[in-house]
Parts: sequence; structure tokens; C-alpha cells
Amino acid sequence: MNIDEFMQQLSSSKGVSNISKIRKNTVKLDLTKEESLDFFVSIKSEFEHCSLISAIDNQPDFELVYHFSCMNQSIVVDDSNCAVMLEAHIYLKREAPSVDSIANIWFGADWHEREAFDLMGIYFIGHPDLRRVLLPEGFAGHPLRKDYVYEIHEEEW
Amino acid sequence: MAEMWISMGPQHPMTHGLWTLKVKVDGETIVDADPELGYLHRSVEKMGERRKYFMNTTLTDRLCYASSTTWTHCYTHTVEELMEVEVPVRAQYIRTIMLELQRLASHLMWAGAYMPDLGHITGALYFWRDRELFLNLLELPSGSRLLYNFIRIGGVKRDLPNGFEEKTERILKLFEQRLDEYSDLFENSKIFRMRTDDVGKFTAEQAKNFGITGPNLRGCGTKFDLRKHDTYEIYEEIDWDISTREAGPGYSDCFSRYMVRIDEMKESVRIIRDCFKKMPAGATLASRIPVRAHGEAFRRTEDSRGEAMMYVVGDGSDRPYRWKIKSPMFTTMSACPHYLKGYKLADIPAIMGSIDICIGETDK
Amino acid sequence: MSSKKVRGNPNLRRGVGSKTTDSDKIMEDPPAGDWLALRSDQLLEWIDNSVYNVAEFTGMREVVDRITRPIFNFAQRLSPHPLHFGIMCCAIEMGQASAPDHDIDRLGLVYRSSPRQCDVLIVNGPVCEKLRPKLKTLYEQMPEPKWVIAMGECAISGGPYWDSYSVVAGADTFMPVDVYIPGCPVRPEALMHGFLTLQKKIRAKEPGMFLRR
Amino acid sequence: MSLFTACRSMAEWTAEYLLIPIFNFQAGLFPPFSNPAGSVADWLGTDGGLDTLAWTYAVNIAFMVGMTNLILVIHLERKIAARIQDRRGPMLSLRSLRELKEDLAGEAPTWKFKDNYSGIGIIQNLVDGIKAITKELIVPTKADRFLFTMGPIIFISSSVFLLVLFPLSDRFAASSAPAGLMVIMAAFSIAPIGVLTSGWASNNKYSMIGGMRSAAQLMAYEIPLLLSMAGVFLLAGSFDPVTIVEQQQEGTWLFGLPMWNIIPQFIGFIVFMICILAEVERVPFDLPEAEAELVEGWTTEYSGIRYMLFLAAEYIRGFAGAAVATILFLGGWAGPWPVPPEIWFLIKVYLIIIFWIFIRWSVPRIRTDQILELGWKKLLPLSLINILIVILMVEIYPYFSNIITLPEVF
Repeated sequence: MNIDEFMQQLSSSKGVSNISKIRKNTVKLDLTKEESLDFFVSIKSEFEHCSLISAIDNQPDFELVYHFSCMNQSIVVDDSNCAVMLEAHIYLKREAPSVDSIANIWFGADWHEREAFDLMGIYFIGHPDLRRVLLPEGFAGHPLRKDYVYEIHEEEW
Repeated sequence: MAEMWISMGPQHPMTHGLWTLKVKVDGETIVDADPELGYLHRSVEKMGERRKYFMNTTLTDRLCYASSTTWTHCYTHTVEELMEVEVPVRAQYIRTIMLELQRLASHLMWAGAYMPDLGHITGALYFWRDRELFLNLLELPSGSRLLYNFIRIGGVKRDLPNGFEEKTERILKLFEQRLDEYSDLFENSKIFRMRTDDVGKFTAEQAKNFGITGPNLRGCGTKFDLRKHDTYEIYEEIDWDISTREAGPGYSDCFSRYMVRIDEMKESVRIIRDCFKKMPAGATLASRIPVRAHGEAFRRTEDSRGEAMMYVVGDGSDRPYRWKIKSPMFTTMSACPHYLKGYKLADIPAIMGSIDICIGETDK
Repeated sequence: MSSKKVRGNPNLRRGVGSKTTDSDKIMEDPPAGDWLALRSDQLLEWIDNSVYNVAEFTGMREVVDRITRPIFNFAQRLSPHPLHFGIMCCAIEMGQASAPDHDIDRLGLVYRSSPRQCDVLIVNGPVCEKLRPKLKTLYEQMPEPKWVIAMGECAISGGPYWDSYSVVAGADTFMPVDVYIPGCPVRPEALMHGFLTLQKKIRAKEPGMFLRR
Repeated sequence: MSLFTACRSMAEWTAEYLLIPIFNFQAGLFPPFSNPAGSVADWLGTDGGLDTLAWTYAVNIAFMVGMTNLILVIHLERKIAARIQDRRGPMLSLRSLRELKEDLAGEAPTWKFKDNYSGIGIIQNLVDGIKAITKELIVPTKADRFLFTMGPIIFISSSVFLLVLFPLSDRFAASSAPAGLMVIMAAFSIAPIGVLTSGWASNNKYSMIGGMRSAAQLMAYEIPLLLSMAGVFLLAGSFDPVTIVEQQQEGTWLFGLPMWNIIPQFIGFIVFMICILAEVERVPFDLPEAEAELVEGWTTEYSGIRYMLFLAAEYIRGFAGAAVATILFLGGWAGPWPVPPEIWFLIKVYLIIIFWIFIRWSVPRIRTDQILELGWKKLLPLSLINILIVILMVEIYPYFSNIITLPEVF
């Protein structure tokens, strides 16, 4: 399957908007929070590796960026052997940000979600073991949020 | 003996850094495991938001202490994509040489750290002796032993010094001889094979699902290398092969991961030689380097440990708005209960050592 | 800074071996099957006291101490066994210092994995909030006399991570540090120099231990 | 003149001119209060008293020889390991004692580190030992205090006991029991009890696993070890080291070379060397203290002099193991004339130790299940085959009597 055909195929799925090609091997799209789990289940066969889940504090709202990569060459870019990537954005509200967990689909997403919960305070519904991963238990707040204030002794330059 | 939990770490010879592995053992057999991270969480991502783009190379250098250049390169590569900077061709060649030298040093560090895990201390010192050669080589252009800060946004810090090529060639020749010598001590040794064969097995499908990339994935027979499959710098013009293991004895276990890394070192030697052959003259730093950036960009590169990836969001100021690091070891370690289960207690160092842990990048 | 503090538990710094001096503590909650050890502990206590009193009274203590102090001090400073413990970049250089090019084993260093058998704790990296209690425990598990080397900028002051929310501003904020080795990362030669500096410090400050309260 | 006769004459001399006058003087000083002194003086004059004194001297001499060897063995280990690894190893020179002299004399210190570290490091081990005396002895709070202190005592005393058991030659022997080798092997197998005790009493999971591994290893290797020795006992018809060594010198082989037991019983020799490596717990069989997974194994919780004595006891056991191998298979102290037999014995022992050091620093460690498999499935049948070969040799010997000359036992 060529990457353009794949984009055609994506446009018919539910909850997907703003499909664009940002690099020659990368498809970017926006997802609604409700349809996300169904969409992720449908692309599992092509994208068998979850590269990254990053959470961004857009003030006031949150944005989740998923990166998936295709390793088995089921989607190709023209005639090169370039690996295709998919970038999915999900926008979340500031109050109680939560989204469906994909840790049961890709095991590699497990700790990425825990990290997003730890540092950004986003709740993943259905995650098997959602607790802090990097910071100690009992740490107050989520430090990667823009409104997290902490004490620095030296003056800022 | 009843089942019991054993906590290994953060100070434990097995850990190769700072993390805790809690294992549940039944006698000597592992029943369950629970890794715990965060003892080295330095909040690099938050600190990066307070620094300017070009200042962050200090932090990326210290991200992974065993292979700092690859991480700095990953960062600068992403920021160049974000700022749309064109890197001169000679700078790309120099970068490739530095990256491969760093990969050699990193794999040698791993091999040296892996041998004491199997109880072979002499092996560690042999590999570290060879690593010293490459550290000296990397010190020549950059002036530093471990954290180079040599790759800058838009190119490299300075051109290679005079006589660098000859010195490199001499050291590479010596290194190749030594690798051949070591084959009797390690991969042809009966006890070494007893400890590594059929230990820590996972299939390629499992590995992809676990998020395991890099040499660990190639040890399962998957021919996937970002230097070929999402190519960057000048890797497509260079003549080299992806090192992987075919199905057979020593496949997708600790021994295959060891052999993949040894083969990768030999490939790196090939790449460096080819780079010197094809390197053109020219500038080493882009003429126009912006300070501010807007938008978002991500790039992934082949780190010594797997798929390194950075995602940078700029808001038009001179500092990144959000900077996200993907560490290959983070996901690899998350799956360790799956590939530890069923093996013996003595296999824990053999397995965890073979996947090449670097806690600096994992804890960020 | 650290020089004001008393190193370790002063009750423990008492000559050969450590025994509980508090008699209430000895009688309190003896572990099961302990009767012989309990007796021997009190016996040793009594022997220790009487020998000390006699030695002090006759002036023998000064004479013996005069001879044994340099010998014990000599042994202590020339056989530092550091803890096999790596935090960050400097740990790589610590390992590299054992490699044939620098060979820190020439100085008699043997890396021990158990804190019970160590003399020197090398803090070679940033100490994070999660690590701090563990590092403190490691320090307390080491037997007296013990020394701490802060290796690298991170362990001295936080270094490049000065504005982090999770990194402690130096190891000397929560434990006594004897030798500071600057550098980011510290080169193996600097580590060797640090150990030689520690030798000087032990020779100057630490007066051996025999019949000493 | 044997060691014992020398000690006996030394005892006679010291008793006559030194000890008895001293005791008599004390007895005469305060007669009502020094009854025992007079009795001791009387007892020292008898045969029994002199024998006891002579034994004391002999044991002390053997012990001192063993301890001197211990320091040399540790030094050899560190230096040869360093040379294998392309390093130099400890370099603390004798000139560093100058610092000690300055401190004792109260002179101003001179800092000549270059002088301190330009020697061969022979006093590094002494320095390590003296330092260990000054370290604090920690007993963990939840440890069983009695067993925690008993473990090292069992281990160290049984190891030191080994030193006086084997003879350096037929004249240099502190003790000569008819069942000498059996006593040595019995002393060898006491130590794992100490390991198990201290591993359990430490209340530490690593220590406990280390102790358990030690017990399992002992069970797997003690049986093939003794069976491989049985062949030698069959040939010699005795447990006495002196008899065994004499028997080895009787037979000759091709070109008139002495037929040491290594030649007819090569399988037994291989089995014995592997088993004794496992018995003294050296790489590749040092599972009880496998550093990679069990931090320091069963010594994890021990500090100071206790730990240092553990370390020393392990080297003593290594030395004793090499000595047993020499007596059984390498002809003991037999050798050409100009070199004294004691030196021949030590040369052979040191060659075996150096061989072990080479093994230790060039192979990885074996896993627990593999080591047990090796012991039970491979070494045990091999040692039985060895016994079979010895018996067959005895049976078919008459057909080859014109080629080889075997001792009269056949």
C-alpha cells in the first residue's frame, strides 16, 4: 500500500480530521477523544510499534501527540524503503484530562502513558497500572505543566 | 524454598546505573519482576524549556553518558528540521564519522560492562582498553573525553584536525585485529555460550509490541535500522549493511544481541573508512542559523541503543515550548518482566546486561 | 559546610569493634537465641572498660597509642576500598580509571559491592530527591572509619542541573564530604589525584584508632 | 632429621634452659600462691611435657609457613590477574614505609607519592589486613547474633586447621596421621557449614541464597571428589600422604620417568581438579559469592576483620586444595636431587595455583543449574570409570609387566 492510498483510507475512518503529510513518510492527523480507541485498534496491523506519546500543556488545554511507526513495510513511500510514521493529535480539556489507554494494544505504550500521567497529570482510562514512574510516590503536582512552580535558589539569567 | 521478593538496586552490580529491579523468585526461578525507575530523574525536559535552543546541547550531551554525541545529534537534527537549516555536506560527513566513533565507544562500553555480569572481569578490561583508543580519537577534534558538545545546530564546532584520518586508520586497524583476537575468548568460549545461548528470548513480533528497537530488535532477525529506513545525514551514500542474525542457534537470545553489536562495530569501521574516502571539502557550519523557531518537528535517529526520537515544539521565542525525549531503553525496560520470567536468578545480569541499559537517557 | 559536623555517630567511633555502651539498650529486647552473644558482649564491655581504665591511669595508653596510631593510620590511608556504585557520567570515568590505561588498582583500590566492606563512598553524579534517602542509607551502612568523595560538579553543587526541581544541590547538603573533585566529567587522572588528596587528609586529620574514646 | 625431631630437641633445650628455670623461679618467689608453676615445671621435665611442647612448636612452624604462603598467594593472584588484564596491579613499594617512619618519629611529612607507588606491591596485602582490624564490626539489628559470630569462626578455624594437616615433605610434617588425607577432606567439608550458618544468620536474602548455593554445590561435588581420590587410595593402599607419595615414586614409566598418579589416572586427575575448584569456590564455580547477581554472596553483611579473614580463609583453602592435588597426583615432594623436597612441593603447589589464577581470570561463571548438572551427570560417572580403570589395570597388569614396572601393590 502506498502512503497516498493509506491517507485515502484514513479519511474514511470516524473521528479523523486534518489529514496531512508533513514529511515524505509522515502522516499527521487530528483525532477526537471519543473515537480514539477504535481508530488505534484499526491501525494496529500496519503500525506495530508505538514510538512515543508526548503530552503538551497548551495553556489552557492539553494536547497528546502519538507517534506510531510501521516496521513491516506494509505501507511504502514510492519506491524507497523508508519507514512510514503516523502522528496523531488528541486535544484534551484542562479539567480532569483523560483519554482511553492504549497500553493493552501496544505494550510499549505502557510506560509512556505512565510518564504522561506522572509528569503532566493526564489520566488514561483502562491502564493496567497507572502510578508514578519517574518521580517518587507522594510527590506533589505534575512538574511539566506550565503552571508548576518550584523553587530555584539562584537568580534567573 | 518459598516464593520471595528480592530487591536489586539501586546499588547493585547488576543494575549498570540507578534503578531497582524487584524480582519474585521461587527457589532460583524468576516468577515475577517489577522494575522501578526515577533515581536519576533530572527533569531535563523542564530545564530545556528554560534554556535557549543552542544551550540545550549541554543537557543532551549529559543525557546518555555512554553515547553523548548521538543524543546531541538527535536534538540538533530535530531543531534544524524545525528551523529549516541546511547543513553543509562536509559537516554531515564529519557528523557521521563522529556518530560512528561514538557508536563504537558506546558498544565497547556495553561489552565491557556486560562481561562482569557473566563473571568475566578480564573481558571488561579488554574492551575498556579498546574504548580508551576511541576516547582519545574523539578527544582530538572536540577536546573532551566523554561529553563532547561537538555537534552544533547547523553543523559541527570545527573541522577535523590535521592527521586525524591517519590516526583513525591506525586505530581502526588495531581495533579490527583485537576483535579477531577476542573471538576466541568470548564467542567461541564454551562457558560464554552456556551462559548466553537460549537465555532471554523474545520473538520479533513481541519485541515490536514491547517497543524494543535497535540492536535488540535486530538480534531477533528483523532487518530494521533507521540509518537505512529513515535515513539522515549521508548514510544512504555510504556503503554498509544492516547487521542482523539469521534464524538458527544463537537467535533472538543474549548471544545474538552480543553478536549483533560486535557486527555493528565492524560495520561502523566500514562506514568511517568510507566517509573518509568520500568526504568533500567545504564549510563546516551553516551560514544562517536562526535563533527563534515556530512550529513542531520530530526526528528519530538510530542511537547505539535503538530508536532515539525528539519532538520539539516552538512557540516563536528563542526557547523550546515543549521538548520531549523518546528513549529506547525506557520502553525496553518496561517489558523486562516479560522476558525475565521463567529464567534463573543468575540469568538476570546476563539478560539485563545484554539489552544495554543506560539510565541517564531513561530517567531523563 | 561539612567541617562543622561530627562525622558519623560519635558513639560508634570507639576503638576496635563497636559495642553498645548503653546498658539499658543491651538488656532491651535481646534477639532470640542470643544468650551467649549477650554475655560475651557484656564481658567484652567489661574487659574494654578495665583495660582502658588501667591504660589511662598508668599512662600506658599514650605510649601504646603513640606507636599504633601511625601504623593504623598508614594502613587506613593506603588501602581505600571504594563502593562499587555508579550514578552518572563520572561513573563511566570511574570504570575507565580501572582500565589498563590508567589502572587505579596501582593505588590499592578494590571496588567492593557491599557497603559493609567499604571505606570510601564516591558520589559520582547528581543526587536526586528519590535517590537521597537511599544514598544516606548506603552511607550509614558503611563501617567506621569512612570517607566520602564528591566526584564531579553534580555531586559538588548540582552542576548543570542547578535549576532542576528534582536534583539536590550537592551531596554535602545531607552528608559529610571529605574530598571534592571538580570536573564535568572528572577525568581518571583527577580521580587518582582525589585519592591521593584523601591520603593527605587522613594522614593529617585522622589519628588512627586504638584504645580511643 | 624430621621436623618433629628438630622440634623435640628445640623443646628439650628451651625447657631445660628457659621454661623450667622461669617456672621454678616463680614457684620459689611466692611459694604459697604458685603451686601450679611448680607442677608445670615438673611436667615439662617429663616425656609427655616435652612431646607437647614439641608439637606446639611444630604446629606453629607449619602454621607460619602456611600464613607466609597465604600472603604470597594473594599477591600472586593480584599481580598475575593484573598482568593478564594488561595492567600493573598494586604498586605500593617498601619505600612507602618511610611515611610510617616519619609519623613514628614525629618528623614533618614529605609527600613523595611517586616513591610510594613504584614497587611491586608486596605490602599492599599487609596494609589491607591491618586496615581491616581498625574497621567497625557491624552486626545487623535483625541478625541472629550468636550464629552470625559463629559462622566466621567455623569457616576460618576449619580452614586454618588445614594448614597444619598436610606435610611439605616426609620430614617436614607437623602431623602425620595414618588417615591424613581423610582428615584433610573432612576438614574441607566443615567450611560449607560455616558458609550456610553465616548466610542464614545474616538475615539477608543475598546471603541466604549464597549459603544455599554453597550447600547444593557441596553435595554435588563432594561425592565425585572423594570417588576420584578413591583410585589413588586403591593404588597406594593407604590414606597416609607419605605412603601415597612413596608409592608414586616406586613405579617407572617410559624412559624411566616416575609414574605419578596423573598418568595411569588421568581421568581421575581431571575430575579431581574440577571438583577441587568447586570445593574451594573459585571461578568458574564461585556461585555462592557470584558478584553479578548476589552482591557479595554470603559475605554481604560481614565487615572489617571478619570479612578479611573470610577472604584469607578462602585463599588458605585454595592453597590446601592445590597441596592435596600435588600429593595425590603429581608425586608430592618427589623431584631431582639438588632442590630440597620442600621446595619441590611448593613449586608444584604454586604451579597449580597459577594455573587456577589463569582459569579464574579467563572464563565466565557457570550458572547454578549447569554446575549441578555437571557435577551429578558428568563428573560422577567419570569418577566411577576412573575407579574401574584402576581395577582393570590391577587385573591386566601381568601382561604388560615387561614394559612398565608398577609398585608391589599390583
